[in-house]
Amino acid sequence: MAKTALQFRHNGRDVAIFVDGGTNLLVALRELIGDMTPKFGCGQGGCGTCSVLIDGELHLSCLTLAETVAGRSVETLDGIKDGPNLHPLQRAFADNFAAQCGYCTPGMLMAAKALLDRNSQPSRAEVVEAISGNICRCTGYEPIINAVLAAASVSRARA
Amino acid sequence: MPVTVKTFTSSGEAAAALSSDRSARYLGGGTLVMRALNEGDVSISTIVRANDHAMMRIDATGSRVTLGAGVTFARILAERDLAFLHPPARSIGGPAVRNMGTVGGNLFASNPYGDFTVAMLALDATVSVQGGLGSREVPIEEFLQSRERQTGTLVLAISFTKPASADAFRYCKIARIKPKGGAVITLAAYLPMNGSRIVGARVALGSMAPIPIRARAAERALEGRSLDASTISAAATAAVEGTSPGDNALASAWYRREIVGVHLRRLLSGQE
Amino acid sequence: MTRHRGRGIASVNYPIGMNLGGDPSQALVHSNPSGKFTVALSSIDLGQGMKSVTRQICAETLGVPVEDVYVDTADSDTGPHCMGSFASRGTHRVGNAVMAAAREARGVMMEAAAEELEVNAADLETDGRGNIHVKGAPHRSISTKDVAIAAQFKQGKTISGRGIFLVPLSDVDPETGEMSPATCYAHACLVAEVEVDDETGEVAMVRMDSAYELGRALNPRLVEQQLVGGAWMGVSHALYETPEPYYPDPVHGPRDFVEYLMPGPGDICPHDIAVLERPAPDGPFGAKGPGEMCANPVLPAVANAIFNAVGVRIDDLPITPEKVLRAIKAQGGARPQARR
Amino acid sequence: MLELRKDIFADERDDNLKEIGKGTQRQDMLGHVTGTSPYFDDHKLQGMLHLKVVRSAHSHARLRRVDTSEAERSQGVRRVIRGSDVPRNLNTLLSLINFGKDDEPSLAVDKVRYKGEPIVAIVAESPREAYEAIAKVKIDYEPLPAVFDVEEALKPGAPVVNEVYPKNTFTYYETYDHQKLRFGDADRALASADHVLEQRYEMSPIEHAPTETNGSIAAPDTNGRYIVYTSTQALFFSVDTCAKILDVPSNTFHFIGGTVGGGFGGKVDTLTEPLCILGAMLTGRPVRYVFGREEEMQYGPPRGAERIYIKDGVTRDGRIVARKIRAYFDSGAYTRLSSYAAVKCAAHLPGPYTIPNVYGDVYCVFTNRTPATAMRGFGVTAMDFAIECQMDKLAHLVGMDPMEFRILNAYRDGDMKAHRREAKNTALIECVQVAAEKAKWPIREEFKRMSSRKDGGGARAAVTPTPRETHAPLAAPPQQRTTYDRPPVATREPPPPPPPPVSPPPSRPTAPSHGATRFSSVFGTRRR
Repeated sequence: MAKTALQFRHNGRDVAIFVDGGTNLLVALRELIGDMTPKFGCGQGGCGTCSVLIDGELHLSCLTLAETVAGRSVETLDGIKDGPNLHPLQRAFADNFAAQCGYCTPGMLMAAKALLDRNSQPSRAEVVEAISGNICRCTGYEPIINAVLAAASVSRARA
Repeated sequence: MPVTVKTFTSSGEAAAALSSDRSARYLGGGTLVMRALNEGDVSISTIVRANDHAMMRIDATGSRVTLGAGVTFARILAERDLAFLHPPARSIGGPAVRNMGTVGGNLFASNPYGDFTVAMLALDATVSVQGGLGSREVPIEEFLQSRERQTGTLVLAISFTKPASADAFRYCKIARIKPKGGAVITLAAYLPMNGSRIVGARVALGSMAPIPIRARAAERALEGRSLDASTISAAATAAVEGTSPGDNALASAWYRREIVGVHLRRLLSGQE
Repeated sequence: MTRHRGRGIASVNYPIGMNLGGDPSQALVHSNPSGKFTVALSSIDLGQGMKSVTRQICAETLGVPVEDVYVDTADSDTGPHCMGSFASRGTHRVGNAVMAAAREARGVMMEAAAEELEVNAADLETDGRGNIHVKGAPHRSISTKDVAIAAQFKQGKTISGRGIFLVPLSDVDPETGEMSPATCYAHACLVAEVEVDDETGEVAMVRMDSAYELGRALNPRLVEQQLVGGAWMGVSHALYETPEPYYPDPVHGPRDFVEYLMPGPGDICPHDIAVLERPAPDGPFGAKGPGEMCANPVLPAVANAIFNAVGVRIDDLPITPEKVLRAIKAQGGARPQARR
Repeated sequence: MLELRKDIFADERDDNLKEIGKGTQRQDMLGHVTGTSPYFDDHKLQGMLHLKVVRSAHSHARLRRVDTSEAERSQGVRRVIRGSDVPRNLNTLLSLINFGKDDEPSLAVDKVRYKGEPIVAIVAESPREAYEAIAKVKIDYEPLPAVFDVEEALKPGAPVVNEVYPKNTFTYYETYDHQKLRFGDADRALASADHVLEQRYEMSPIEHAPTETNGSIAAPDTNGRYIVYTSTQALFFSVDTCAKILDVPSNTFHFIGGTVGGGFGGKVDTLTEPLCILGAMLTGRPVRYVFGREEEMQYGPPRGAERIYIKDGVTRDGRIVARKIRAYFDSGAYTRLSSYAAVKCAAHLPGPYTIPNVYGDVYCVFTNRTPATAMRGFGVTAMDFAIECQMDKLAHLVGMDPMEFRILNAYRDGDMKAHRREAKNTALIECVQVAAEKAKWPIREEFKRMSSRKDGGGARAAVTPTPRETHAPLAAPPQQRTTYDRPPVATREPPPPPPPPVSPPPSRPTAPSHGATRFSSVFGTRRR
């Protein structure tokens, strides 16, 4: 099968892989790069567990043709820590017990990051909107909303 | 057969590739085509892409608005001149889908998707398509009626006349799930006023037929009248006329018929 | 447009475990030479917190800090048998097995400490911070780390324990249904407040107040996770979910998360919860199990609230806007009941 | 917001604990927020193949011919698996506890019994190649009449869904087509009740919808073993089920799981592991079999539907004197776990209330739909819905406050439950009282003072004489009303206190015998 060479930035690092025609970014990240943080939840665009940032914008990696990210920057949950330190959102999710099975957590965190990167002081309604493309079956969303608001208030306190 | 990806710099070449290959699909935002591939649709074996800047353009400066087919909903939401389209753009998916999904792709999204197209229908938009035989302008209603046969054509852009006032265009999507949910029904109304009278009313409905349709009886009830309680009531009563909704996972045909008038009334009286 | 508010209640109990099949679970606990403990299970954590709650049970029983315990689970080569994570059995059954294993390990640890301190093991106690000392004489102390080293390299003892908790299967009398289906019961009562749109049949949640009796909240944060998430699932079951929207006619089944309806983050409502603790005599530290029952009272409470709001009874789940609207139309309009 | 009411039942607890009762952080939280918690699909193996199944297009059909020849030649296909390749192509999950007959093939052979039933498995180099091969499998179906309604399925002449159970019901104790509960004389009590209310309730199926779909990865390991990464909720259930279906010793497998992306009961059925391991056995390569979302929603087992009829007798002052229930579990085409749920459901009757006469018949019915399985609240959720809606209607019928009505009828320590065990450690009354307080729902003083620990037992511990055989129900006296929507004028007098204790206390039922013949207590024992 003919493969296409593909280079892009993955969490700040240049990577080069060969992809089959039609390969989606989720498969490329997980199976070819070995970044298991984005998860497969539906392959339909309905659950958000595969969410990543492409050039800073929230995208669904399962619906992204891998070769369309050539030369672009892809950020996953694996890249949001600051060295050994958790990102404020990760800490807030933990402090608020905003994960149970943990499967939606990577996508939720990326959706939340996409919000806070643009809007450091979101309202509750804005948080609700920001995570609305992500399905959580365990928590009832309330702890997740609280965690995002808490992370925002931490960054506000720092600023 | 493995999937082949063909990327072109011009829309013309892309259109030619698309029309010459029955197994080819044009890749816009990916929400339809990539999903189909993920779910094992083996009828698609060629993906066609075009890096044509014209397809990414938004022209909203004049009275006529042109949206390139590749314009995403997020870009519409970022455009102040297109504030009247923010409600339909915001009603699509969640943030990620709005960053990906395009105006052109939405024309092909069947129930319970395709809400933006309902807004386009109420604006009586024109769809610019490029087929094997060159480009042409197709009224959106005509485009939708032949949508099933359009997989081989490339949509370049969609254009429409900007509403004269912010109040003249109204939109609402009735979804069970908030803030992101599939449509039970979708309503869009364009109510240009001449003095106190509505002239040229257009009402479009989603999920009230296999494709978005115009509610002509409701339009007739509005035409030439002022938007008062009795006009609204007459339009609401007429809303269901000519519709042919189906049952699906979100609601039954019966329910859609029951509520379409209620929601049209609320939309027209500013309650929704 | 008229929206009507109403309140409804429901109270329930829930059986813990699956006695009807025979219900065993096992656990192994052992220490490494630094006095850090591993719990080996084959039980599953599907988000309910199995690893975390058994870790606390083990630490409490051993008398060591929770940081000194790690739970390793679901490896069929290393984890001893467990029926599985279902029937609200995890906390109760696996918790009891871990307690038994930890008690045995603690026994060895105390013997080893006694040998080092040259006292009788019965005179020793743990301080919960990683030390073992003579009762009433805290200065005569040894760390669990030193005990572990001594046990391993000097005394030749394994600080380890095996635990099983078995609820033998219950016979069932075919004629009367006489049986012992469960070992203990959790309880709940929930009040739901809804708002019903009488023109569209749409139901919105306004708030919930509830009381859950769970034996003991081994970890209140984990209990809160279950109760908040479970109540959300209850709302979801009550108003939204079905893979067969026209049951029993098997048509128009949802294929994705747009067609399969579950409340989104914009559909949730405040939920004020009280937790009561009446310890189960056979539960680990009295615990029962909140995982399954938390959704159950929500469904009927919502149905009863809808009746209170508009006077219609919807006896078929899920309670869709269509069913509410049909019922309202059938009775000739909304009939709000006495506000309560 | 969660409040711990330590003041209630404080005398029954020792709260002097160090780790228990603390809101300690989850052991797995750091893994979750960093995306490093290892789910089954996070294992990347060299040369992994992909398994997809061909599913039935019909709800009920005979398979005249299944032609896989073109699929076998399709590019990238490494193996096509048929029913005849499965060593023991008939199983029922609870055979591991010796409950029920083997009734379900891994791959359908002669007949399909629900739409979406697996018929052929394709193992290929890529998912795409597997899908392409699926499109080349030719199946000649002879459609058969199907039955989808539980009560229709029980009628004479209904299509037989599953030949193992020709009456379309699970067989209990090799005798009955339903699970019985008999406690007292419900018909007699109904005849003397002031009001009788009979209602029908139904719950459609419910999908677990875990964010992680069902799946597994199986790979040949050293020394002839197979390593299996799995989303199972019940590790040894899956190990032993695979050992049985594949007819190898259970220690052939090394199962690894334990971190699962939500289950809620939908990952008990060992849906993917047997074929996945078989694929690895037949190709010598790692094989991955993961459900797509549509598969999970439509062909993964749901919480089964239930239809419930309740007939209650209640006195004017609000005491329920009889409850008669007929319930149907819609098991779909195969048993899975519904047979068990029916028994658990019977034991749950009549809910957390002390009712002296209870009569229950619970059926596990086969229909031509996706087999049902366990889900959070299994056997209880729908029944609680029915009972609690019924309680609300009864309260309305007798003109009582629904909270007070529940407290009045609530079971208390020492009462006899309908499954003939003494109620102990009860706390329903306190829950109602606290919920009322939280919701600012006014209840009268005497109801605030009632307690689960007071006034139970005595006459309430008696087992009412239970007729051996059912007799024709007596005609309802004319004063009975059976609607709830026009309540009589509320009687706001407090109800009489519970009956005083009588002595001597009734004899306790004998303890259950262990190791009964119908259930094997030795988990994992396989009968060959």
